[in-house]
Amino acid sequence: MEFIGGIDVGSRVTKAVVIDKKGKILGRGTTMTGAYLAQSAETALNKACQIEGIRFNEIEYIASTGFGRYQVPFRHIQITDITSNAFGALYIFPKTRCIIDIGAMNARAMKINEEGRVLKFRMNDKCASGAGRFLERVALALELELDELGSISLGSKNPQTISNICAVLAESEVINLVTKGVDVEDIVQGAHKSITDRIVALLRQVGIENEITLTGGVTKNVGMIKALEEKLEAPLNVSADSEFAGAIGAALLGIMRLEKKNLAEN
Amino acid sequence: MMDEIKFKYQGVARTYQRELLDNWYSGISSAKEKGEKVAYLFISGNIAELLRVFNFHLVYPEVNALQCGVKKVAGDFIMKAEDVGYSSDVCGYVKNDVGLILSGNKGPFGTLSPPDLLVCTYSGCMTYVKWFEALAKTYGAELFILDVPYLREGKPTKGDMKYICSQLEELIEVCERKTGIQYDEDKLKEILGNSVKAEDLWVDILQSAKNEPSPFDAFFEAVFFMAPIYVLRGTEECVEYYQKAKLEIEERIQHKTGPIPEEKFRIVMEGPPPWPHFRSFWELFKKWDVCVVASTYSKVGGIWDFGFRHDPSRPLESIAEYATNCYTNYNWKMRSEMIKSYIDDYHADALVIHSVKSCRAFSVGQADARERFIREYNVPTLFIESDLADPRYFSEAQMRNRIDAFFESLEHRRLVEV
Amino acid sequence: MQTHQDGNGYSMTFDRIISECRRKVESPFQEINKWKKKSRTGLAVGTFPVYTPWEIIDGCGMFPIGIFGGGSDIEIEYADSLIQSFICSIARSTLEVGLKGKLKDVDAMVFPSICDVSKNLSGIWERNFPNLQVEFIHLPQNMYSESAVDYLVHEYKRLADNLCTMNGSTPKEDSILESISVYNENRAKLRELYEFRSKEPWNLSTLELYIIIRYGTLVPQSVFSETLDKLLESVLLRDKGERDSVRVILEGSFCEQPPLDMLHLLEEAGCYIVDDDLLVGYRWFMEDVSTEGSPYRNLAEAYINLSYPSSVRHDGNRSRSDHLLEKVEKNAAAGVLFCAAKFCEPALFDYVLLKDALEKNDIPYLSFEFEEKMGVFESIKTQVETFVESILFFS
Amino acid sequence: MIVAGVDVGSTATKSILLNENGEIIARGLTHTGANVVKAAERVFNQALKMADVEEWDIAYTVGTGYGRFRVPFGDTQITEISCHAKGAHYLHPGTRTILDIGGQDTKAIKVGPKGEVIDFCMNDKCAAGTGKFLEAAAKVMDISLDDLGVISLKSKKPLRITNVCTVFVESEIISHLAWGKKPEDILRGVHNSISGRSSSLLRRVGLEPELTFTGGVSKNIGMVAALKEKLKLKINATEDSQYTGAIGAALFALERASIKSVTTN
Ligand SMILES: Nc1ncnc2c1ncn2[C@@H]1O[C@H](COP(=O)(O)OP(=O)(O)O)[C@@H](O)[C@H]1O
Ligand SMILES: Nc1ncnc2c1ncn2[C@@H]1O[C@H](COP(=O)(O)OP(=O)(O)O)[C@@H](O)[C@H]1O
Ligand code: SF4
Ligand code: SF4
Ligand code: SF4
Repeated sequence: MEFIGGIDVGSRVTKAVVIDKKGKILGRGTTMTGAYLAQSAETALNKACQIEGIRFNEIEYIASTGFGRYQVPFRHIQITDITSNAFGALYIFPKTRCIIDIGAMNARAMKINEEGRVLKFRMNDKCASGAGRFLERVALALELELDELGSISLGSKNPQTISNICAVLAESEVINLVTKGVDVEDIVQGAHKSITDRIVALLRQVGIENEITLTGGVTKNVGMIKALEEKLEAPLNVSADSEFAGAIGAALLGIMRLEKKNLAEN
Repeated sequence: MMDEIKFKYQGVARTYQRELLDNWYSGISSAKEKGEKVAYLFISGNIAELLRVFNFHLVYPEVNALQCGVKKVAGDFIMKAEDVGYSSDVCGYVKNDVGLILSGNKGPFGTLSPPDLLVCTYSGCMTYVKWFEALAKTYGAELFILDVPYLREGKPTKGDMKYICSQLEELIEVCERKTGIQYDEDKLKEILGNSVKAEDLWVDILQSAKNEPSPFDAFFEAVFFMAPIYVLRGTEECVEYYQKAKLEIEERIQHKTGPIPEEKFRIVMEGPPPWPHFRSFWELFKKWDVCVVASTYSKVGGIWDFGFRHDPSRPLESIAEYATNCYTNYNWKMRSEMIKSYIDDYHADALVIHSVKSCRAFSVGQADARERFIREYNVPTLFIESDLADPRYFSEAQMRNRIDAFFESLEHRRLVEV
Repeated sequence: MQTHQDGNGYSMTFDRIISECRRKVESPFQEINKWKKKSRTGLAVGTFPVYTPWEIIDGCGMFPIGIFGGGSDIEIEYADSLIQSFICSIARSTLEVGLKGKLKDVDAMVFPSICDVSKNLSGIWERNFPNLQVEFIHLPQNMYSESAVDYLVHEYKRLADNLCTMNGSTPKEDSILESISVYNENRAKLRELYEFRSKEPWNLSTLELYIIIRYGTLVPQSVFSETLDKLLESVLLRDKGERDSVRVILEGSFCEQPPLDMLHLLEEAGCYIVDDDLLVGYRWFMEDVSTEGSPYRNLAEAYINLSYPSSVRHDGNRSRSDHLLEKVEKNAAAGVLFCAAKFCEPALFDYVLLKDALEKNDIPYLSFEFEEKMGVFESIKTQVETFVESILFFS
Repeated sequence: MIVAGVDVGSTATKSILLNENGEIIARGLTHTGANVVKAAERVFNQALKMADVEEWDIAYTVGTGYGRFRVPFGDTQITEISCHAKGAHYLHPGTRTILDIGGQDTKAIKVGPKGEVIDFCMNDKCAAGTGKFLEAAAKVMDISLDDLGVISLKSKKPLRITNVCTVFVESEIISHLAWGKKPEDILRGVHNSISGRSSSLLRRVGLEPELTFTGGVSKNIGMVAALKEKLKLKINATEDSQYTGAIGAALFALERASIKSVTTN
């Protein structure tokens, strides 16, 4: 049995999955993205392999995605995060037509058809203000852990708007608010709302359709999910695999390429 | 109690202005039902008089946009326009208008009737053309571009005048076709007669700011005072309005007072206001007892204080000349000379340039002008940036910091110089 | 000379010419003095895009040179203080070129009325370069008016007269007519290259084609004509092999020059650009301009009737989107890359109209923005790759 | 008589005490952190302790910096622009131009012979080109702020850093590291990028010697060197540069206090 690997080298976390040729997920692995992307990719894939005791050389085809996709020397193909996240999301939620992907630096909104083809997409490319890093910065300024951010924000009754668009400068605004005596949960929720506004704007530009799936690291943040759902007035698809959507999509697209290749060879 | 007797006309100009605009808007709202014709046009170099001959209701999308700004609904409209593909970097007025249309053309001023004719005077900006191209597509309405050459040589050339006049003649045919009303030159002359009266009065008001203290804020108040001369010019109400407004101003002069009674600094303002934050913006200046004694924004529609008047004896020609004679159709040499003359004639202490992202017609050249005024003319100049329509580009804290620092330094310099 | 890597001497010639042209394009303002001395009047006239009438300048015996920003090797140091950050970079960078003294050999500068930036830029130039003659021409926006041609004839004459005051000469209609015919010839050759590229995009890349056209804005037309002949001959012998790419139209970069690396990247990412609007200003007539009668009138009529549509010209909104759709069909393109200069309002406004037309016709498109000074293309690359994947993986 | 100046910056809060001769008798410095008021109190107390005086000994206090309105004990508030001008004039009387790079903003100020502000420019709403930008670089490379400048000076082949966004620059640095580029070359690139932005800000107000470099980033010798190279100009930067705003504020306090004492006597 041969396997296919999908690696998503994100700016913060590298995620990998191993699947079989039927598309069944056999293992998942993550690691913090270090300075040496190739190494991070290998580590993540190794972790994914370990789950079912697969050996690295049993992997027939490797597809990389994410910002470091070109820095994976052992890849067979690289695919952009947009294509692969969309495809991965469709695999997890077959009825999804819109996808929001929020990583540390980038946020993207996509619209796909039933095949998983990306029809339209928008991304923030000029400024990091609408992405996960914004939340990380807020957490830092408030001396909170990333994990608690979401649950804290849920406690807010009176969210405070954060007007600064800069992910970096928002930090001092947050500090300002603290001194004004604004409750921490209100600030945190304000920060979530601020990102939500930016992301929903991206989504509206591609056109909102049911169902909407959220992918990327922020899926681990309940506050973000809630804020998005409120703004969109619609439920969001989220699963434990959402974080791996990019890696899964890459692996599945890898199968497609592999089949094409084999077809061509035969 | 004393004040009430002393100030018989206090607030007249503002109240009457509101009343006039309300009436005007309700005319626009009901036009469609009544089967009356509606023309959309722009403020800069507008040819309202000619359209009035054909009894058009006149709609100025720029005025709608600024109303949305002041009423704080612009942000939502702008976002709606960005959803359908407008870039975050283009003129907010257009996006505001597109958002308004997408929301059923319902603004804080009521519902607007759709246009039968779009008249785009290309004396403002390139954006005008793009704006009405979009409206023409949305409404399927006829678009007439009245091309007005930029004053590249300081005044219109003979060729320019011929070109504009013959376009006006072509426009007359379009209007006749649209309305079934025959062009009537006598009627036009009569309308122009009204324009001249209002223009004379308006200039008197503008120039009253030469008094110290100035009875009138030529920016923060002027933006309201100027509305009738742009949207109702040629009507009798418009003349009446400026008569009343002038009484109010004269009364202030008589009592040696004005919007800033303890006037400490007199400034010239260049650039449009940040509409969504108009009040707080004014407060930042009031705090320092600053009065704006002349502004360029109050000349966006037309410039009369250097002598131009409509002329009933040469109707089309004077309309053509007027079309060229608005601030954004001036080249930068003319603009700087104009600002410089304001600084001198109105005894201003400083120049404040408010640069807005939305409007390249205004803002390209402002940074250069800043340098020119500081270095060549030695006029203290403050340069601040935000937007005229998009509330997202205004940061009060930053604005305050700059304005405070600037007037602090003016104060300090006065001390040092003594 | 003797070693032919691919056993194909002609193709080597082509590559060599291109690399020479590229050198010129990358440092565009070095030979102004040399070329202007060879002109009849010894004067050089800088031109800002888009529809500046080169034939008139050339016909007045002056050397017209395209000043479209600073190219890749100029760092912005001075212009920032004169132009705010939210204005397109060509304005800033063109000014920087001047402030850095690189245009000391230029005697006049002509700005056309393409947009608010260009309009007001002329005033900034007047102040900052008092020794330079600054001309502004207002091109008509009302193409339907009976008097538009007459007006433009006046405007062109005014330009010619004003330019000639620099050396006290008078414009000669004959020599302008001659220039028109030279430009006609070169434009015809460019059209041939465009047709070739549409047929065999793998044998002529957009980067190469762009370099060729841009080169033509930097040298005298006689020099350009020879270069074009050689290129036309040698390009036919190229044989580069077709790749698995998507045929697209590039739209929106009609004024500011995109970074050369970006043009390269677009094709690297899997696109064949089969038509574009790069430098439309230089090749702005769809047919030859008449060389009989009054040159001003011929040029004016051509501007009104024969210009390639672009966002800085009001033709009624229908024709611009129709023109794009025609381009897509004629070139059998699978999609459109809408690539505008950041902050370029004419292009960004048009995007909305064009995109609606594309959507109605089910033509995939992608939109992104560029700046002259951008150095990282990661995000553009990701977007273009995604676009290509969305077509390649799923077809 | 003793007066105080407190500069509540977005990143660091500074205080200065002056005696009636305008001599600095104490300094205080702290991280601004989450509580602006506390930070102001902290530096104020630091300075009191250093000078060995009590709060009631202070005749007048001027608050400046972005948090100036929150300094509870300040008698009055003055913008940091005026204060930097005054402070720089005090430290280097020949100053005509000031470059202030703080944690979150950068300003260029042109001053007259008496320390009066003639013109100023600031960056806007973006952390590009500020101390934060350097901090971000330091953080991803795991280098302390103090070493940043020193290391950058070793560079022989500076890289070109193209991202201006403080967040995106992190990934640019990571990818440079991944390609095996030398830390010093990356850092020098980062410094050059800031000096480029600063010099364009300086040109906006018109750069005239002497140039005084103030704000926390002026402690970074790499930054001083990068600026020198870019501007080809001597640059005033001293130990007290970070305190310039606080010094200016204290000088204003001294003026006000003298007026006050004249009117009350
Ligand atoms: N445990 C967590 N709890 C809450 N939010 C998280 C958590 N982990 C990551 N995030 C959020 O997700 C973002 C990173 O997402 P990720 O998709 O891993 O980024 P990338 O793909 O760019 O590496 C962070 O910026 C953060 O906002
Ligand atoms: N020893 C140092 N070496 C290099 N940079 C420093 C040092 N100390 C402080 N800084 C920089 O100075 C900045 C703070 O400057 P400061 O002018 O005090 O800030 P602000 O007034 O804006 O709060 C910090 O962001 C940091 O980058
Ligand atoms: S505003 Fe902040 S997040 Fe945006 S580009 Fe600037 S530094 Fe980056
Ligand atoms: S660009 Fe300026 S003048 Fe033109 S519509 Fe917009 S705000 Fe008005
Ligand atoms: S790039 Fe666009 S905005 Fe800039 S000068 Fe050219 S046409 Fe005008």
